[in-house]
Amino acid sequence: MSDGDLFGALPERQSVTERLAAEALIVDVDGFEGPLDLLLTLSRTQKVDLRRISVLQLAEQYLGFVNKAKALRIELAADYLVMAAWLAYLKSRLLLPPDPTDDGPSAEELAAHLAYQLERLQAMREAAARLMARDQKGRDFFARGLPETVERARKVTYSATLIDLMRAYARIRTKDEFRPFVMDRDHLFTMEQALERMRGLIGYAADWSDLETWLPEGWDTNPMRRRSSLAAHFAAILEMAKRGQVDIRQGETFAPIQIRRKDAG
Amino acid sequence: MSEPIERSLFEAPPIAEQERMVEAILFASTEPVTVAELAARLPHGCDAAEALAYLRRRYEGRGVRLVRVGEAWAFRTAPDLGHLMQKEVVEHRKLSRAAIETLAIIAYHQPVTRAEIEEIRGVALSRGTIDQLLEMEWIRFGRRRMTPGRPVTFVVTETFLDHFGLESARDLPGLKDLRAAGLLDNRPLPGAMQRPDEDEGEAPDGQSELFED
Amino acid sequence: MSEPIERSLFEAPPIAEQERMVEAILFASTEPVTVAELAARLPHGCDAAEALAYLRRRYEGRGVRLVRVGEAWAFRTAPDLGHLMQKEVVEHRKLSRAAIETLAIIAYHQPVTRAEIEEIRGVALSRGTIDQLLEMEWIRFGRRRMTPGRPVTFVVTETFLDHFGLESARDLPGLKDLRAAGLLDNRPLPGAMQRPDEDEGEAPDGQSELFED
Repeated sequence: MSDGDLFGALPERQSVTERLAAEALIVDVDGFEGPLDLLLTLSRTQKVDLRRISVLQLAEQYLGFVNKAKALRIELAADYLVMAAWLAYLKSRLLLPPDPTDDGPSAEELAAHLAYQLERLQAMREAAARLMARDQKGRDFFARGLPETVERARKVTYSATLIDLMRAYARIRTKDEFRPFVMDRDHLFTMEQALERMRGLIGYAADWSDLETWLPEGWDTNPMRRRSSLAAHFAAILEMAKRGQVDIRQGETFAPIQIRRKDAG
Repeated sequence: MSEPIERSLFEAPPIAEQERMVEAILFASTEPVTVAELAARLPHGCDAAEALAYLRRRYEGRGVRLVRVGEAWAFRTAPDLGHLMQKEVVEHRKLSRAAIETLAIIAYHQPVTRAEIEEIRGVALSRGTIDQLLEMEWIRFGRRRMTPGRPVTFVVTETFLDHFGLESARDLPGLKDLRAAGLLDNRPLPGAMQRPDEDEGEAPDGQSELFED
Repeated sequence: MSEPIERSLFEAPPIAEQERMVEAILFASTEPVTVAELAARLPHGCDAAEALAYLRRRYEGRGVRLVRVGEAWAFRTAPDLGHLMQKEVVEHRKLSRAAIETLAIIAYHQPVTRAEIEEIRGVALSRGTIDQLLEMEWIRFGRRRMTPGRPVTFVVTETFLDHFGLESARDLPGLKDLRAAGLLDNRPLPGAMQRPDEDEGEAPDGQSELFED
């Protein structure tokens, strides 16, 4: 692509401050919320109304940015690269004479749409700022601090929010999907395993005995396995205590935890 | 109301403005406010006691009165209007986990039978749970299922939709939406896409109708 | 104030008395109260809307104002006195820039789908953003869009209106200008799936419904 044309020459005329700004952008690439946000920031250097923005120039600014980032070995997220590819395509379409056999949208239409997207994003940013600048409840104006209730005809209402409802449903529908995240399953004893195991063994715990004596074989020497199995068994006996299957006691803080079977009836 | 004579020598606002300030403070405060506290919160040079006196007079005979509670002041509804407050005396409680789960299942799977609810939750349904939801008018009986035993089904009501700000039960977000909103842990990332069977799979009949997208 | 002319033929109390009643009910409640609820609580034959109009006028310029929030009404302190209320200020979780932009997009483009929000921001919505706004009850699920996939939509809530002191979503600042400038259109990329005649016309379903008057 020749740089000799009118648009291509423009970036060359960037002032030093603009160039510094462009470099600052590179360092700050994490600060951008996606390629459109970056394009919007770059477009500001053109110092014109967004409706009169040169999309060609903008495309070149963006491609320049991506190249610099590459030179600095900054890894750009895929969506930045997708945008770069699209802008490179758009740039070539804008520079070449239109192909009469192509019945898709014209390069100008595509450019206009990009300008529209930028304008819309900018407009939403401003709208957001105006919204947040409004007087807000709990900050600028206030509701009644002492709502009154009269002690009469008391009625209990139960409330729940949609979030509660959805969480509940999510919980039910995915309870089988949840699994603890572990790097090394060899050293992990799950509560379910412990519960399963203790259920079978608890019948033998007629008298008080230390929980630690109930850990499975091979799980009481290696510190990591010991910790995991102890935690799992502890959780398991809590669950069993809740169900009334077992009693738990501890003489004092940090003393051994003891368990005993709870006799039915 | 303007009382230029009352203007303080300092830069205190006019008494009418002080009255407005006291009005706002007393209104927003979560407990009765003493004159000393008012004075501390008003701009320098204000006369809290005088502003209070004006304010009290202004509310005489209104639906709300300025009353003294010990050493402090607060707005209270006029005693003769107490009968209007009856609806206000509701005690809010969170629904139990069993109730909310049951409700969610009915909402997502309706019409659904008791046995189906129990199957999905994996535990027996206590009688009180259904009764409670019926009493709240969040669920009602639907059509009987045309299967052996002709069990009754449950569906959600208009009251339910109203409470949860939904226009119809069809607008309840699906699992995919829940995942997208971050309400669901989706460790196997776009799980909905990769393993559709897990999402829609074992859903009973009514569900497919709801989630078929 | 006495308006004997206003006496209803039924046994409704005089309008001045109705005004007192509405005043008491609204004063007692932290949350906005709908006109329908007011009507239900007032004695038979009362005109809640008229009483509200009188009451609103009475509180003009006071330290407390009567404001409309969607279909409901509430007393709120005058915003110019916010500085006196430091004690009452509730610390809000600070919203991220992404959350604020998402909120604005939902407010101005509602009902809007997740894909549309992402299209406008040019970036995928991170998990938790929608979740946070839902949890604050500033947005809720709207009707599903009747397009392939039937995506859920998001709209803002009365809690949102209440928080930002808006009477309705139509009063969003700059809404008219944005619409006139075509910046609220759902305009897809030229040549993308949608047919061009779909861009021109109206806003997506429901949008018209919400904003049309």
